[in-house]
Amino acid sequence: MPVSLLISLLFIFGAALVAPSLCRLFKDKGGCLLSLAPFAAFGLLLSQSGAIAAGESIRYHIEWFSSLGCAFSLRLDGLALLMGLLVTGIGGLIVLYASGYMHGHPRLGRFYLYLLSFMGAMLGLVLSDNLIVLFVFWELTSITSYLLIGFNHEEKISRWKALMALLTTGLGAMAMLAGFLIIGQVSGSYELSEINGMGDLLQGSPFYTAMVLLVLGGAFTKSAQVPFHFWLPNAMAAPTPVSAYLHSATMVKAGVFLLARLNPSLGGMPLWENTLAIFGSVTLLLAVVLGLFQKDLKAILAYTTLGVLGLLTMLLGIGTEYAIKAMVGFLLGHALYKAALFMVAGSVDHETGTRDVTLLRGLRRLMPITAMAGGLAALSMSGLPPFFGFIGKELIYKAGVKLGGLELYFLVAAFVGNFLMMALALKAGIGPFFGKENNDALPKKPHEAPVTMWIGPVLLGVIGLVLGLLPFLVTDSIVAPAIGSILGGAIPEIKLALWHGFNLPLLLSVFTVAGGFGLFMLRGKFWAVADPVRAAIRPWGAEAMYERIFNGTIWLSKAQTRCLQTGRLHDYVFMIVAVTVGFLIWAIVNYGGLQFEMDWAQFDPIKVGLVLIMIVATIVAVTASAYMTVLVALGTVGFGVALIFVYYGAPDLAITQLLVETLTVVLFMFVILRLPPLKSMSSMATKIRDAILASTFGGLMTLLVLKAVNIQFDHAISEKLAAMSYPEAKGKNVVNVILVDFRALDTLGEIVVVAAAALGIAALVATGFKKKKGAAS
Amino acid sequence: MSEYALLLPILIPLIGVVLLLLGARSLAVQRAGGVLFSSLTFAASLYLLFAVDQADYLVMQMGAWEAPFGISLVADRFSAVMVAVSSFMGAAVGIYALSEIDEARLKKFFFPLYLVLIFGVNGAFLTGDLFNLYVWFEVMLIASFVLMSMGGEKGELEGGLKYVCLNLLSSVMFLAGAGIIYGKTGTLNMADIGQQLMLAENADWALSSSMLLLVSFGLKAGMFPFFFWLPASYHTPPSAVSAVFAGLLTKVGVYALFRSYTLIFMPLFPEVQNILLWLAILTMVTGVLGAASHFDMRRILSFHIVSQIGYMVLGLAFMTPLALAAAIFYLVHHIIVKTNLFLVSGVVIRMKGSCDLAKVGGLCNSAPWLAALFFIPAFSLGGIPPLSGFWAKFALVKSGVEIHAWWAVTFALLVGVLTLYSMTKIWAEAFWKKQPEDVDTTPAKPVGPLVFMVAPIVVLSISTVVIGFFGEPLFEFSERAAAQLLDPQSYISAVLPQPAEVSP
Amino acid sequence: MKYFILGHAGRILFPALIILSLIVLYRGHNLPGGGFIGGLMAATAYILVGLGSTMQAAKAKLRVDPVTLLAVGLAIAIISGLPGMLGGDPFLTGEWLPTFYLPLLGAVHLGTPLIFDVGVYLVVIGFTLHTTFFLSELAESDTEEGTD
Amino acid sequence: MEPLIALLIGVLFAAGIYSLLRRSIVKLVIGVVLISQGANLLVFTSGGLLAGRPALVEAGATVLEAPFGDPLPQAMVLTAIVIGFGLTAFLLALVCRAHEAVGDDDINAFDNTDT
Repeated sequence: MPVSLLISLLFIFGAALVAPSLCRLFKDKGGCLLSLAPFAAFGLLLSQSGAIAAGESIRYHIEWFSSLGCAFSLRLDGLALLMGLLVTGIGGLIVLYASGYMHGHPRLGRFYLYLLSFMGAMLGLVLSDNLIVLFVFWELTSITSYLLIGFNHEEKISRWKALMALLTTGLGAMAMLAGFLIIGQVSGSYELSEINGMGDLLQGSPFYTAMVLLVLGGAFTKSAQVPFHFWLPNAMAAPTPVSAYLHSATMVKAGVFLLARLNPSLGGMPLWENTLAIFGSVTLLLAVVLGLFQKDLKAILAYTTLGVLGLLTMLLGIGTEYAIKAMVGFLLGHALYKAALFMVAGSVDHETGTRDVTLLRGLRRLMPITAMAGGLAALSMSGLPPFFGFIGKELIYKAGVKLGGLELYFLVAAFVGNFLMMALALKAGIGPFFGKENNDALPKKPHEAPVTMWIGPVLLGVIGLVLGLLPFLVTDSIVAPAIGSILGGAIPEIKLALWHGFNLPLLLSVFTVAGGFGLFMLRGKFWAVADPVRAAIRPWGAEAMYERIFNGTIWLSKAQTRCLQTGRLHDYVFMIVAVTVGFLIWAIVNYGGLQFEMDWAQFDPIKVGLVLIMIVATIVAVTASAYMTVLVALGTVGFGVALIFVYYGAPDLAITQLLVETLTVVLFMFVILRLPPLKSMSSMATKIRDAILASTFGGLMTLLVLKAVNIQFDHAISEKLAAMSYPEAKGKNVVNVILVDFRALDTLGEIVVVAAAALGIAALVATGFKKKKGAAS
Repeated sequence: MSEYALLLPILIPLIGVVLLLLGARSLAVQRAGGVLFSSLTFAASLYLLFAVDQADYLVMQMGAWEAPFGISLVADRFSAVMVAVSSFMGAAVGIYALSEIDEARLKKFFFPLYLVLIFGVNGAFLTGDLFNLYVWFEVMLIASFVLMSMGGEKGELEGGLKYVCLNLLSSVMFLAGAGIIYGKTGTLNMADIGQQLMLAENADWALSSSMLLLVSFGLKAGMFPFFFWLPASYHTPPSAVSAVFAGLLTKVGVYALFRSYTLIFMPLFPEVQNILLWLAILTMVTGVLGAASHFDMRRILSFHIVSQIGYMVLGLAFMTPLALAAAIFYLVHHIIVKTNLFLVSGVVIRMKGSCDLAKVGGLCNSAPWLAALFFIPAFSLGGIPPLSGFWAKFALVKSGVEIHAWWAVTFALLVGVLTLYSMTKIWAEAFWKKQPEDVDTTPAKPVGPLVFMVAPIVVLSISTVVIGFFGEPLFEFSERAAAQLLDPQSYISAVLPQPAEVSP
Repeated sequence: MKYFILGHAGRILFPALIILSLIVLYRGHNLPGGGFIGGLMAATAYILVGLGSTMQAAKAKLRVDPVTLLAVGLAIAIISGLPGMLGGDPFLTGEWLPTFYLPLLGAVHLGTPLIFDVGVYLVVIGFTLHTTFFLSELAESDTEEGTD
Repeated sequence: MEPLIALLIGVLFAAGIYSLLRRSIVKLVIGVVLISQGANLLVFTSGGLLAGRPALVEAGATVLEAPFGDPLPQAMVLTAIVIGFGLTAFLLALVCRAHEAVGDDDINAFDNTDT
């Protein structure tokens, strides 16, 4: 039923919207109620699994921004089903968990609003069949996770870390968007189900490299691959339920999911495979090594998440059928145990008040159920039989041993990664519960967490165990279809089992377990040097790089703004006029030509004299320092203009000009005593610079006028107006007829301008000019 | 008769001006009239929008003088949608002003001047005559000058002085450019100028004068490197005034640029394409960096106007059907969102006495509804889907990718991230952070009930969301409008019915 | 002394200027003149009175608030544009009464463009005087202390 | 005659811009006045300068006989003069008021709203 995809989304977004009021009504119980929504969605998706296992896919499609090529299309296939079940299933448990963890929090309703919105976005992301819809949900996960990471927003550090996650993933998303657009342009469609069939077209395109790199920009930032890994451990600022959710099933998997999604269309080329494999393996190794030096429970888990993301990316890059099998198996296993471990860590934190693993030990007696859940999850993560994690790891080694030559590096990386990860798993999941009790050193007296907080981890831990024992429960219905989607073909026959006989992968597993356990026992050694090591590498780390870029941008913005927005009007005028001069010169030199004719015969001595007087007066007006001189000079210019109007047949203009000039002088006189004395404030050099610019501009205007009057000018319209003036408009003064009839709208606008100016002047004067005291002049 | 639809968005505010001036004494009349006439204008503008969408072009030859002898009012879809959106803002901010504009300003004829502003803006969108456009610009400018400085506060006056001087410079360049163009073509009708340049064998001689208009319009639009007046002044007057300025004034400049290069100077476009492209890019970048450097809500928002103008001009510079449609969509989105953000800043000031981010905080807890109302426009501006801003940016970037304008696309996307940064800065500081203890900001005594300020914000926020979710009709409309812009010949034949009468 | 002269000159010139402005307004359609010029002249008449004595006197002489003049002027300009619309013509279409003859004036064309010009006339007076009255306050608050 | 008027226009523009580039705020008013004069003259000139004949239909005639001064730019200039007058008056009041509010006549002191 295609519409069930939409319904499952609506369940979750609907729950998000009602969350604040529900929590106000039912207080903490609200969370339990709200968890029904994701569970319902989970059920709805699960009910479709039969069809998916049969090799079908379910597509829901409605038109949206169709002129932009964006339809709201959702599709449930194997991969979407797997991810969708994780998102909703784990999501439901997280909602439940949060109702205990956030018990009594004043902003609980808002928390659920964000969390469920995030969940909805994530579900939409995995279900979308259109690149643009996928991007929409992708950005929604970014912004909702921003709200979640910064949930404790009174802390400056929370805000900073939330911003870091947002900017990093946001930057990647922009690259990804560009990549999507290129894909869309090359393929002519944004529908994933269509694009996936066009692998050859895309890979043959000259833009292939660009689109791969851009899409990887998005995927790598989201899935925290080196060098964008730094935001992920920082995202721990979020409340623990959020971390558990973001890091297990959702946010960080989005990038890997995207890569898997596009694998059929973009994959298979060396660029794709090598980039993924190399970046993935580096991320894996870096993450597990850094993880060894962490003391914070959540930080340890965060680094293992990073490692897993690297591993998944690497497997995708290797790209063989085995590798993809391994990847899917590992993805499923990881989601289960990582969510459980985070919730356990949250419970421990919640009950003891600390997450410092050097303090936490021996809690198993006080928190037995949590301890059991932690143990189950940690063992699954360690890849010990009979847990599902073991199957995942076996698959990886199996995939690895098929490699040869230089590619063996990836097997080594996987091996190293795995045994370090096991050490970390034990450190986080087992360490706090075993050993000697240390309760006095803890900030709070611990006791068992409430049922809402242990049900989730226990359930997930048990599922990890059950699936390990009975893998056929998911093999055909969920895992195989997912693999099929990633490989872009039919659903493969696969068989997951704990026991594959004595072979190289088993040997590697044994070494892994031995190495991991050994390292776990030595954990104290790493703690001893943890702080100095972290401090030492920090300046070279990616986070420091981020800070440098961030601060650099701010610095640049300040410097730029200081340079441009100086606050000095003359700088602005200078800039504007200079650019105008540049444009004009460009236009004239390139296109206008400098030639024009001049008729020297027409010069009439009286007019020449008039113009010369006006030029002198103009210069006096700008240079004089006494108001009276300036006013006389301005008046001379004004009256001179009026005379020019008279000479050239414009009596209306001349009279208007005379009256306006007179009134201007009168108005000037009213305020003249309020004005400061005219004085020169600029240096001579500035004046010369300004004079040069101003004269250049003036010269260009002269040139433009000369060019304009030079062009053979067609007076057709004026002549027609003159001809119509009396017969049709009943007026003999053509200028006036134009003003009140032909172009009366101009005049209407103009009287509105003067009316508004009058109101404005009155308003300004009325805003409390001080009455001047003391004798004036 | 539907031609009268053209007239109403101009006539109604003007009648309002007259009546409010006559009813000067009563503040109640001023308030009621301001809201009534701005709302009526909005209704009329909707009528215009529908009429134009039916008829493709509406033309009214003022005074019944056939073009190009009189002044033509012309509306194509682009004009009509601009009128509709700006009148929408006019009505929304009119209501908002009820509770923000104090008595002193009302007595100084705030509302008549406000209506003059709407009158000027609508006139500028609807005129088909170059000199008449100049007049509309002046109407709009004088109204905005007065609205900006009428409070007489120091900041208003300082900013206002720069605003006035630089805009007068722009007006003079406009006048000079228009004069020279008249000198060369003998006509002022935009369609006629366009036709003459198209028919001319070589229209390059018009380039120099078109540069004057480019600078003039660029200055009004707030483009790099002419935008200085904007960040210097927009944050100084009351928020209602800033909001309506932010929404409308620069957009008139953008509109004029669009008109210039799709109609008046169409044949010159290839020569200026690169200039426009790089000016647009620089506008985006300098604007967004300016915003990043500031720490006051309204200053940040002011610089963002500049930055966003760059996107719109970018659409013009691309000059493909999709790019123009995207730019028109962008304009609509941006007008709504930017107005709304300034309105929100006004509520912040009302609550906290300041919108300096160093002095305010804790709004997320003390006024979560306001947080939600800020969140929508802010993250729409930041391009977060599925809000309106995302589609605007997406369409624009898509059009850039289609013509392989890689630099422009790169900068457009990077600027998007920085825009998001600025919005999160406001969000984190004003809403998330705790209210700083040691600042003394006492909110001024409120003028009217809060509901008049919040209601417009709610309406505008809903519009943003609706455009985001159901924006396809608007986008299709933008595409139709863009198609008209790319077909100046049909504009010309709509305005000049008998081209034979006009000598080439 | 100079105030005396200006005061008397203003008082004497005032009616003449007002009448002149009206003539200029009326004949502007056919000869140089019109609403702007007429309006500026009429305003000058009041300003002369104001300069001769005080602006208060000029205000008193004007009787109406300049803002009302602005409003009425704008209203007249708008209204003059409406009659054409009744006949289905666009805004601001000129409509003319049949020509008739009056003693002194001769052939009289009366039409909406003239009425429009009256609107312009009033607005220009309103603008000039409103501006002058307000700006002159700045000067007067100075000179009162200086001269008294 | 046009070259000379064109020169005058150039000088007016140059002087206006130069004034706008000064720091004393009063110079801004002077600059705006001059530059407006320049622009008006430019528009006037762009119609072509034809000496002598105003665009008035002679008594008894019904149609204007060429040559006459192009009336269209004249009407534009008239509009521009009046608009310019209004804006100049407003600017004058603004400068006055701003001078008093800021207490300085150096435009460099008017930078509080920018930085």
